[in-house]
Amino acid sequence: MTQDAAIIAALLIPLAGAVLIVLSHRHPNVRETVTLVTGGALFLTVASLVSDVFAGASPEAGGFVIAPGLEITFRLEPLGMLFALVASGLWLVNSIYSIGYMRGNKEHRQTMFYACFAVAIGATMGVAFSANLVTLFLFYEVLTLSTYPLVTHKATEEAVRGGRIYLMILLGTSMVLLLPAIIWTYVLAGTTTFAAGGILAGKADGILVAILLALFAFGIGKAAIMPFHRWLPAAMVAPTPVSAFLHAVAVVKAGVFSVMKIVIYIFGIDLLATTGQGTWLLYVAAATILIASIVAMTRDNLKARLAYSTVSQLSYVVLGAALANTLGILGGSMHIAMHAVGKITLFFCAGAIYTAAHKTKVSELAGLGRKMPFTFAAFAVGAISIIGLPPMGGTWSKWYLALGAMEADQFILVVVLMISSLLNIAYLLPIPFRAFFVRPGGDDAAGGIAEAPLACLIAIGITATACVLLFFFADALYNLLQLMKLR
Amino acid sequence: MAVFSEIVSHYNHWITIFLMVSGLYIVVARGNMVKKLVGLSLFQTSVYLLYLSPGKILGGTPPILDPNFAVYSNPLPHVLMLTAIVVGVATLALGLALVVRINEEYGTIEEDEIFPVKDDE
Amino acid sequence: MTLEQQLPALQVILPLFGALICALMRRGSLAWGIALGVSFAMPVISGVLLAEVLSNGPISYHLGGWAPPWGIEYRVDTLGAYLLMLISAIGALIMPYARASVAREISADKQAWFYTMYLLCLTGLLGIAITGDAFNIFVFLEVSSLSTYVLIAMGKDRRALLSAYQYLIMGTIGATFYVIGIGLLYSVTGTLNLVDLTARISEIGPSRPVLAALAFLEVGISLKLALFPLHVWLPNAYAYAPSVVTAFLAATATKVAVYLYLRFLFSVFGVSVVFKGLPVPEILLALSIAAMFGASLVAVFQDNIKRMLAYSSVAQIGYITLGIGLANKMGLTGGVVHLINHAMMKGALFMAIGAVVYRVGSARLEDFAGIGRRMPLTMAVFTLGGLSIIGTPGTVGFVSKWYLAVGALDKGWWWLMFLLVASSLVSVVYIGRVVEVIWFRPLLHTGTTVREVPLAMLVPMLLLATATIYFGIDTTLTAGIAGRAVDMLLAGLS
Amino acid sequence: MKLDLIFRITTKLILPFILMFALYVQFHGDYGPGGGFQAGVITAAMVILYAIIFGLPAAQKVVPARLAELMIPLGALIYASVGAVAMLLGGEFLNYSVLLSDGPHGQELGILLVEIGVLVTVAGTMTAIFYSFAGRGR
Repeated sequence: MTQDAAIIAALLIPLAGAVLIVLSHRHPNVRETVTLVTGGALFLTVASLVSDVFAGASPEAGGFVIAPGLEITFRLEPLGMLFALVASGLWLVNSIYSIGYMRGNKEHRQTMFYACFAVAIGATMGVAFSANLVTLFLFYEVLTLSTYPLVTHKATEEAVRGGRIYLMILLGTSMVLLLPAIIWTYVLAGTTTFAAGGILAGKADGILVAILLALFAFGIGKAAIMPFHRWLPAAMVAPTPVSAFLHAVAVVKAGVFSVMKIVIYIFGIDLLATTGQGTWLLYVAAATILIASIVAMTRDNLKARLAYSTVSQLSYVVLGAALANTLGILGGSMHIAMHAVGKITLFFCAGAIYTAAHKTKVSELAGLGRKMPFTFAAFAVGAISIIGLPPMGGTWSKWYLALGAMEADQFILVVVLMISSLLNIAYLLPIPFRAFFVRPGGDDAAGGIAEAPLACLIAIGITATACVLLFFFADALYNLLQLMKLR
Repeated sequence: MAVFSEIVSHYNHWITIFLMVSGLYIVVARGNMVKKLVGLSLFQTSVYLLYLSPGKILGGTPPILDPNFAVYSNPLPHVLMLTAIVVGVATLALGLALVVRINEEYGTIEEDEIFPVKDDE
Repeated sequence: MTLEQQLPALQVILPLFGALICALMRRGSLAWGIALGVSFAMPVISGVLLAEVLSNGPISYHLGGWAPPWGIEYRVDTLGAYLLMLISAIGALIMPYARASVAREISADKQAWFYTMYLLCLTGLLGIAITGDAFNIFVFLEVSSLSTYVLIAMGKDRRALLSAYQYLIMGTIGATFYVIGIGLLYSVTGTLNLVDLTARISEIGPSRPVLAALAFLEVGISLKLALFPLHVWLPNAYAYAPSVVTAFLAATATKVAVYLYLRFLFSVFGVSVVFKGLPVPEILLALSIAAMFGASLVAVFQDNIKRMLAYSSVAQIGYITLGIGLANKMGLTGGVVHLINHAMMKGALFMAIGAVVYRVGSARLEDFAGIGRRMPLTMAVFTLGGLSIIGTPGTVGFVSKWYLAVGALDKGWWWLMFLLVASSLVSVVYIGRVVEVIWFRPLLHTGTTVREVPLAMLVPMLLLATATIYFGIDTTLTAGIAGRAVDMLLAGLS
Repeated sequence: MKLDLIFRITTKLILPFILMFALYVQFHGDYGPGGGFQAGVITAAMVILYAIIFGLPAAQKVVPARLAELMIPLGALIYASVGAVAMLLGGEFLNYSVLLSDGPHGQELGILLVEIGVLVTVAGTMTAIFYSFAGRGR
């Protein structure tokens, strides 16, 4: 397969999968097989491109003009490659997990669920491969819309309300802030194509840079910078595989990936560094990191706690982008992968707990570790990775972020990162601790609780292992990201 | 004085404007549906005058070729207004037909009696 | 003359003949057959005309053999052909859909009359787009309007009568204003031919009678166009008319009025008179923005979905007039392309609603509860149309919005761009409200009669919905032609 | 009623003259003021007068409502067909010159035919309007 054909294939495979899933709606086994085959094929297709990227190629596809400035083009570059690899890999794992979860909980309307999932991963690939802002925006919106039915999957009053917040914040920010920013960029620069060193350099300066950056940063609601983070906790009503998809695989990652990409290829780190118009974003990100961590501590609902943890972690990536130096970008980009693997493990565990024990609150977990040792061990692994302690992958991204902050002479941010790690410990580690070492209350007859379905456990095992592996093989990520043309 | 003669010499336009405005006024101010239609007709009638009066040329005759005459009135406005009259008649007929049907359904043709009637959606 | 040379006349005469023959029929199904045949022939003719105009320039047809400017001229140029294509395509899509829907909503003895009126309306709309004579436009305007009043009055609800009456009063005032404007122009220039008028007005310049004529014409056409705040007739008319009529009118009638607007503002009066003599762009911009927000906000609070979409139409017309008010290449292209884009999406939406009315017998929001499970395809059409209204990328709505926003920024009006995107946020609310109800509420009507509509109704809807996606990605046929029409309109702007 | 008698007799007497006048207006349209519109209205007036004096049922026996309704499209169809024939003969729509080998005479013939169409439609329309209003609300 040639490179550009592989790019197109990566977009079409999920779509074809979605169609096949709908067609096979009467046969659940066939349908699930289609999902898995789609996932496998997608991952292989994406993986086949890795060697080309390492060889320094940046294959292009598309080039379809809708209107002046509206162009659909795809181009592969290292950051997009990383994102596509992480998303497609985790989606495969997530599909395995979904099958266990959905069957274990006997959810309804599973066909629509799997079909929307396939469309959403296709859109994620589109975001990852986009060569210009317009393509990015197109798939960004498709991602929002295709995940909306997933969020409201339960069709209860609460789910619909959550979906409403989800849709209004994501669509609202993207339409009112992101789209004008794109149009403005187009009118200023005459193009929206991502280019090394940025396209706005020399076209915009002074306060206009800050305004555009604000439009982009807040317009990408998926990056969940405060105050546009409300959709993440609201989306917690969704089934756990969806939450995993939102928090780890695709949606939030598409958000921070877009921020990263816009900072690097639209503004250019030099423009931000020399004008200093991006500094405010550092503080907003830092504030989001701290506030979200503190809020997470107050949440008893396990998924809500994880949601606020995500809000906080996403701002690490934004922080890395806003630092606008090589190390910051490296750390932030790496954190996309590290956080994805860590957070998906945590969500898988939360889902497994729900499937096996129907418990959603942290305070109810006491003693469960004895019944579900594997799940909680994996939880601990994921938590340590999120906190950023060796020997888990999360260590490296935080390390580079801290270095980047030092290089930018922002020592206060180093302190923020340290405090945040402490807060992470405070809200994550008590969960496995309580499960393993606290005796359950006398009346809590936890009899009959066993580990979750096998499909779930396999998925959890894979991601937990990945957390560890990423610590030892982080140099692969490092090498890949070194290929990024920042200037 | 000049202003006065200016005003008087355009008397045809003043009549047109008077008819136009009074027609519109009736449409707006009356609640009776038939009266509204009468106002509408009056309004349309003013247009006929607007077209026809400039079409008359002083000393002109009907535009049928005749070696005895050299100046003819402009026939085109008449043709146009014939069409407009037909359109007006059609509109009036349709309007009245609607009013008849409304009267059958609601039992009244007064707007302020009909609009308070709330149909269940 | 060859058949091809006769096409401009045939475009108008065929539906006229169809209407007359339908009037002789007593059986509704026979009349439907005639209307179907005529409606299918229309896009073929306008397609040939469009191709001809695009390659060889404007076509002129001298009615009765009388040369312009004395005789009536049928003149097809890029903009006119574009509009002809729009109207005839919508007509052809509506007709297969119409049979079942009309049979459900209109009593058997009136069906032949229904198709007569429909074809007359089609005649009028096509005639407006094709004729090059100002007074002839009035005649066609009234042909289409009078038949529209009748079509609306055929609605089942007794409020249809009131809406038709209301529309009749407003529409007649609008048309009369139009004739007054034409009369003033005629008394100043002595011609009714549009091309001739253009030449003579540019000689006269912005004198007082010309400006008065402009004002009368503008108000008159605005009434037909339902420009905010002259839109009060539209919501009721759309809400209580038979479903087929609503779909047809929403997609075509106001578009024709917009065409008149473009024709008079840009080619007859010319940019120099319009933009220097009167504050037309400023007024248009202000009213458009008011429409975009005002009508959208009202739409949010409607319980009848047809009415909701009608208010949405008023708002969408605001986008079109916004493009006219911007009067630069990108903005005007956005307005013109939104003509056809809006026709596609509103056509699809109203047809989907009509399908529900066909099965459930109501267009109230609560009757839509959970209906997505019984009529998934129909509701998918509705959802796609809704996404297009919102302006999601990948749909036609986005293309229009992009052009308009770039047009606004080209003028340096960044605030206008923000207003534009903010107003589409309001549409998220009213579309989202319906989408939630149809997909996520428990099913209200559990009877077995609630299922997908017959194929003849379904296929046109699906075609339109597909078109909203297709033309959102490949815009050579929509924005491409619109761009050429705009070049023609803006030729006078230095 | 005695007065009624006078009305009836007078009406019967003048009906033919009304029709005659209508036809005069119709055919004199070539040379002076007149034409199908006026003639049609006068013809309809004849029917309406008859209906007023002798009652609607009697009038509808002479001119059935269905006939009046048919006359409306029929007249228009005559008009349009003349135009279509002109098209078939190679001219533009409604170009009467091609109807006969001699242009001006073709014009004359065309206008005559067209005016007949107008007469039929207008007479039909006016009668139909009268019928539908008079037939209601009793």
